[in-house]
Amino acid sequence: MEQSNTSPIVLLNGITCKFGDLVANDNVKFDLIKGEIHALLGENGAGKSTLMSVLYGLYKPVTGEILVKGNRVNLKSPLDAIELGIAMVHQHFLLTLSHTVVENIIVGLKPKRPVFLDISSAEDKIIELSKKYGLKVDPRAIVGNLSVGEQQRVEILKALYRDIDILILDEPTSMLTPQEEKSLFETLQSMVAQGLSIIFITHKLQEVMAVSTRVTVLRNGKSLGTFRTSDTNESSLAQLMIGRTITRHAEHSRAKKSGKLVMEIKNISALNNSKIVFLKDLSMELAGGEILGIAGVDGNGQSELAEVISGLRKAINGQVIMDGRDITNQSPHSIRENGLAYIPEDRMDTGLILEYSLAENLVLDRYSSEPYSGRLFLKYSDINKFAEKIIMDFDIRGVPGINSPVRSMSGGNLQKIVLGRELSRNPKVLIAHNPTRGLDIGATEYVHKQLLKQADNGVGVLLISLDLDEILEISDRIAVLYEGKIMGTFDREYANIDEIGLLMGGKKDTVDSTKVIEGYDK
Amino acid sequence: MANCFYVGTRNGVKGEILVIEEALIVGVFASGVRMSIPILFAALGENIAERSGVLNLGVEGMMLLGAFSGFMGTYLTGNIVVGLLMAMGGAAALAALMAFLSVSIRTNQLAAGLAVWLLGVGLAALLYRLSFGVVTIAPSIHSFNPVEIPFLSQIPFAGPVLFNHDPMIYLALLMIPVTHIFLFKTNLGLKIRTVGENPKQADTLGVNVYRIRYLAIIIGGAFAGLGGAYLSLVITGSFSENITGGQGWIALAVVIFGRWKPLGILIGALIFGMVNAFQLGLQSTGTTIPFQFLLMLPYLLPIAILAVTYKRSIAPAALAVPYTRGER
Amino acid sequence: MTSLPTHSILINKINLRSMVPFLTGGLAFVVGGIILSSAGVDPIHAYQIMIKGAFGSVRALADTLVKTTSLLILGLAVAVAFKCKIWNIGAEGQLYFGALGGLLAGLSFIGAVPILAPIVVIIAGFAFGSLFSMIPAALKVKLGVNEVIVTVLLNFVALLFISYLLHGPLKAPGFLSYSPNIFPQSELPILLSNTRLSAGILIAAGSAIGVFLLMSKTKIGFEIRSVGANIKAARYSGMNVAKSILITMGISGGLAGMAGAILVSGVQHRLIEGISPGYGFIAVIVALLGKQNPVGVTIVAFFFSALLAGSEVMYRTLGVPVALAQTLQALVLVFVLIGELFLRWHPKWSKG
Amino acid sequence: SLANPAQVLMPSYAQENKPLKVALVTDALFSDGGWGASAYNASQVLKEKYGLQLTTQENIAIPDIEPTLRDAADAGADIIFAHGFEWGDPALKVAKDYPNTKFVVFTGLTNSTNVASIFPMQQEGSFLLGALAGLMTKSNSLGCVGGKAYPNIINIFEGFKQGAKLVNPNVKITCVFIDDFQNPAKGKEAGLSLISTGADFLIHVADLSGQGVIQAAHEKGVYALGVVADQNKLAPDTVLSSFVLDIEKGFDESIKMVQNGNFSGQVYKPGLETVKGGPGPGIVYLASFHSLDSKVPADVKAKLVQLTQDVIDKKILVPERHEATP
Ligand SMILES: Nc1ncnc2c1ncn2[C@@H]1O[C@H](COP(=O)(O)OP(=O)(O)OP(=O)(O)O)[C@@H](O)[C@H]1O
Ligand SMILES: Nc1ncnc2c1ncn2[C@@H]1O[C@H](COP(=O)(O)OP(=O)(O)OP(=O)(O)O)[C@@H](O)[C@H]1O
Ligand SMILES: [Mg+2]
Ligand SMILES: [Mg+2]
Repeated sequence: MEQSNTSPIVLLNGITCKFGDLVANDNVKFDLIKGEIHALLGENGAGKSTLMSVLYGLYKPVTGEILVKGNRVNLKSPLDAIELGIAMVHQHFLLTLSHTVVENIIVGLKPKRPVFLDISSAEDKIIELSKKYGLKVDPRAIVGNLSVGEQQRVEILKALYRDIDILILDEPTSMLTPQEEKSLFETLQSMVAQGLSIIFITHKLQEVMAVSTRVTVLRNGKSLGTFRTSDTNESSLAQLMIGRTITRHAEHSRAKKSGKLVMEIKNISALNNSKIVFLKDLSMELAGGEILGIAGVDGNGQSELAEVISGLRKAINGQVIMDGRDITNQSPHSIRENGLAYIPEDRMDTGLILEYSLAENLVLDRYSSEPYSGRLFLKYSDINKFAEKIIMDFDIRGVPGINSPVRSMSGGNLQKIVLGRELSRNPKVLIAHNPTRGLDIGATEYVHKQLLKQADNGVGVLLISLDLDEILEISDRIAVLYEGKIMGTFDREYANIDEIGLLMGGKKDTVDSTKVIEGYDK
Repeated sequence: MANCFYVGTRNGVKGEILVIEEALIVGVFASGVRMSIPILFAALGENIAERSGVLNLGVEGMMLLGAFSGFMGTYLTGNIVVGLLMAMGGAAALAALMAFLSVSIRTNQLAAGLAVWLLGVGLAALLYRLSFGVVTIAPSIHSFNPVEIPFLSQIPFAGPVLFNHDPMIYLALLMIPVTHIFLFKTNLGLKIRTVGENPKQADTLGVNVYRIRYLAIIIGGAFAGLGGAYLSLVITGSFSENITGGQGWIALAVVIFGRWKPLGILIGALIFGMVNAFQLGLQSTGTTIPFQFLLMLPYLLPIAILAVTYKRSIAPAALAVPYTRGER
Repeated sequence: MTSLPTHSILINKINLRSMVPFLTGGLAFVVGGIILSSAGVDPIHAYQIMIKGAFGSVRALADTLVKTTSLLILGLAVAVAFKCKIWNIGAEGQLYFGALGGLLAGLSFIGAVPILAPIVVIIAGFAFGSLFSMIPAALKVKLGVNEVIVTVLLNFVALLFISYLLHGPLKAPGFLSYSPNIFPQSELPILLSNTRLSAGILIAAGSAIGVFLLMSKTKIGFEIRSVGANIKAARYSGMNVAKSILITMGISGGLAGMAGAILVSGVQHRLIEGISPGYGFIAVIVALLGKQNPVGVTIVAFFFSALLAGSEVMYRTLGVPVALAQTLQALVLVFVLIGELFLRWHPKWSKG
Repeated sequence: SLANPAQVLMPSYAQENKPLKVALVTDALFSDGGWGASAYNASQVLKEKYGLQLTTQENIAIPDIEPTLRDAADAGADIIFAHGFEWGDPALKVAKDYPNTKFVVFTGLTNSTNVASIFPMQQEGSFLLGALAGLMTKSNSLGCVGGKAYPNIINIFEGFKQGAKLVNPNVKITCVFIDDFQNPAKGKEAGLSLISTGADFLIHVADLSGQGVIQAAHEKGVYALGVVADQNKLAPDTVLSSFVLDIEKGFDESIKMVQNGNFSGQVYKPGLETVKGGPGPGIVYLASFHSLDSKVPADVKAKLVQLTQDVIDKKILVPERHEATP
């Protein structure tokens, strides 16, 4: 444990924070030294966000004191925190999609002009800040039209605009491309160089190693200590964070299987929600027993692709053939009946009904068939029996009481419910869209194992993910999606992260074309 | 009469021509403008409340209380401006109750709005009765005289339709750019819109979501009060227990129809007013279409227009969602 | 595993906390008392009359139940739609169309077959209400038009249409703008002689049970609830969302129409303008206060009917303005809503 | 039917000298400045006159008519005045269960042993107004505004048309219905609309909405005609005349019948009367011109007197039509 001589700019002392009976922070001590990047590391639910929300004035701790710049403060609302020079970029962006970048940034500021907005001088200041920190964004753009990376820049600009000294970033990298991540880290370094102090929340070890000066590890709401990053290493941090040694599963050594084609996508075009042609003449093939990873920056047609295959979005052109049958523009129900399973990108928003019990969520797709219902009535005894089985098979934990909504369950366990439902369909094709987003290491590992098991059983798995590491880790082939088109397809052994990164950015010419294999080699 | 318009055969009798005179056409349009004013006021106000994320179904009740308190104010003081201020105050007080229910207590906004509606209807009638008792001749006040705008009112057709009205109409029309600028060009307007779209963002940036919503609802109430007062102070100079006759509900529809923009709301309100005036005009020509079908027009036409033009909803994202700090 | 999850049923546990709105609702009577005194009425006396007017005699109770019949069925109608997140503010108009359907059946020769006749009348009411509700439902499903605005506007249209029929094609011969009486065989049997309490109350009770079963036990109910709780998840998991919305609206409008047919066949025996004094709007409040579940809606419908009946008798007896009764009703509503404040601010009052 | 001889000889109320219990019930508002208000005022006058024990109830919703009647009968009312034709059928039904209570339905057409109806010949009143307007119109165009197209309202307008056409065959009469009795704003727009088509006389049967009609006339400087009550006070320079229903007289006659024990369940159809409280059975009369008296030429006045007498003498028949004519 490291003791610093410099007096900290922020000191949280003995913070305890409760939600009902749950102790989210238990007597936590945390200090931030001026000019450092301090990583706050912990698994899902460790209490990281809660601790920082306390510092940002969103939650009131039960006990404990907060010192900012040496003074004891009483934060009644984020306004108090902002006035002390603290800003927070939240895990889920807090932006108004229908407003412009400027509007998002200046709302709530003490205005220079009492009544009217002063848009043009705000624009000037934003452009100036953009230049200073390398955060390029058009101040007049509508935020909803920006990519996730750009939206994050808006979030950071929102903080910087407020003349802050302390910036809190809550899991900022979860949705960025490798390149965007790199440029974020550069931005952070330049901010520190200009005198800012940064708290960086994450549960990714390599990020801790890459950017932080010091790191504090939280587990189960308790602090396990603060370390100088250079004095520690990934594996010891991981052990602290999880409380056990992790066996990061070895590179899977599956022989390349040439099963028969389970899905063919031929020249598919589709519109996005703003009625713009977003998938353009896209073709690909998927064989039984393989995992095809779709890499790409968020917003390049991933959602549209998954939705077209699953029948949630109309194709305006082209064909989807699954297991020999044309399923183009059929209803989601009949496509599922035809052998599709689908893990959607947002389990809370799409995959589950949070008000429903676990059992009800498990039969969302099959409630209307035997044995879960008769002609009119649901058969709850059979539904419950099924639930019991899935809970066992998929090791779902933390199930709340009878009839209780699943809302209170952790992200990992929620995802296991989705997996349990989808995988128990015995599908021919499985779409897994960002299946490990927001999950901790243990849960991620579990999901990967399940996907591999499916492939081993002959299912064709389409893994659409923003996490390139994940794609590289378990896919047999990798396709890169850019602006609604497949830029190239690699066999994994030829794949190279830099080349994929370039394709993800739309730079096709620079890639050595001999390594790009179009289509599947039968 | 200078102009005659051939409309068609009347009663199926060949050769009998229904002529509509210019005076009637002008009358219909001028009456359409007048009839859209109360709706316009109320809808512009409701828009501000909805922009902050609060759907206030109590517009009708607020208008009615505004109509009463405005009338009372003028009756007691003889001053119509005092009446207008009282109208705004009375309706705003009711709006404050809506704010308390929907913002502080976070009850379902539909329920809160309906409660406010019923209370406004009950209170206005009760207070009127307690003040004046049972009378054969309704007490009345002297209302505004039309203000002819020099030169403009001389323009053929457009002159009498647009520029020969009471001052409140010009105030209402002025409120369209005013509310537009308020919502889109001022600091407070930006706060209101952000609170209606993403209250959590507003909260984390130090905007007091509750206070902004209170303010927006109360401003909305004051506007509804003006709408009500227009009926009691300007059009009739007297109050009656059903003087709003459902216009508050129409104002709600107009906000949606206008897609939460002041200009769209103007168009919506004008359509209602014009269709209503048109059907009265048509009846006045002695048409034999059952009058009930003509009376349906102001309700059916907006549905038809919506069905043709409705694209994706652009309602404020947090509309009708109560906000609680710290809830995800 | 400690507890096995089963389906989440519709009934929220009734506990001490759910009594809070009743207590705060009581406060409304204190405020109402002040208003009564200022209008020169002794509030204690007024409330005695009110209670007597709602429950004090067989006839009073019967009258309360006549109102309960309408409010319960309409409350259920609105609640079913709300469960699917369809804001049906058009129960009033659907009621009138249902009343029309009931009337036509009651006037037609089928209506003359005993026993079967009232059943046909009720079914016709359901069908007409259901059919009328297809306008907002289809506009919502096909074109995405907001149903709140359409249902609100269609209320006005329905009332005008009925007005046209009663002054024109459906006017009874003679002087008055009423429809003719339905055949006596088509009338719902009266349960208590000398009162207006018809078998309609049994239909209402049956509807509550039916809605409970529908929503908690059937496949259709499961779909409706799913679409209401998370329309994206419902679509994703293969449910036919458009079909669910149409079915929901059909049931909702059908129930509202049934309430109208019961007013025709159980109470008025013909169709008149003003056959419903705004029950369709009060039903929205009943559904919301009843937390959209049949038990809650039944309780709220009964108490609201008692409030309506009692306050009407009060103003009739005391000769105070009707507006006073309306104000008192609204106050009760406001205070019940304020009661929710206590439910939120003291989450640990009981272990729920 | 056979009256109880003892009652005929010794009317019970007169004998006991205890105050008569009277209830006035209506679906209208007492504050409507016309229909409801006249009934209310009549009841107040009679309360003073006879020392009645009076209860009044207004704004009864249509479905509540029956329980309202039962409540009033239960409360021991001797006479229930039900103000409005909607009350006719429920009164018949309830009356069966309360043989000791007398029901009087104003503008009703139903009767039984203890139910009587007073159906005033309002169209005879509007006939005179029609003649007045027909004689004085300059544009030969008259307008009517109706609250709803109730048959009795259509009747009134038909009488109006008959009177106008009789004295002025070239006159054109247009009717507008606004479907609302309580909305002066709507009434005003309807009035303005008619005036813009050239009408220079407006008659309304629209209760509160009618006040808006009068206001429109006032604003545009044309004449308005009132109904049911003398509405000149609403706009002394605008309301030329009104036909007045002497509700007081109708109620008074009923009370007298009950007091004298000779109540008889009939449909009474009182018609025109020359002046208020005139000698005949009629309860419909024309209000004076008040301050506008000088505007009405003597020959017009003479013609009106003549027509009144003709109607009373049945020389002119103003039929109870049930259907509107174009
Ligand atoms: N608003 C809340 N209400 C109730 N419980 C909460 C709330 N927010 C967080 N918790 C609980 O507090 C604990 C800590 O949550 P917190 O969000 O701080 O974790 P975290 O470390 O940020 O996790 P993650 O990596 O998933 O973001 C969790 O167990 C969670 O259940
Ligand atoms: N309001 C809340 N009430 C109860 N539990 C909560 C609440 N907010 C968060 N939690 C719990 O906190 C834990 C972590 O919360 P967090 O918001 O980080 O979700 P998550 O699982 O990381 O999902 P994601 O980050 O993908 O949205 C979970 O166990 C979640 O169930
Ligand atoms: Mg977190
Ligand atoms: Mg997380």
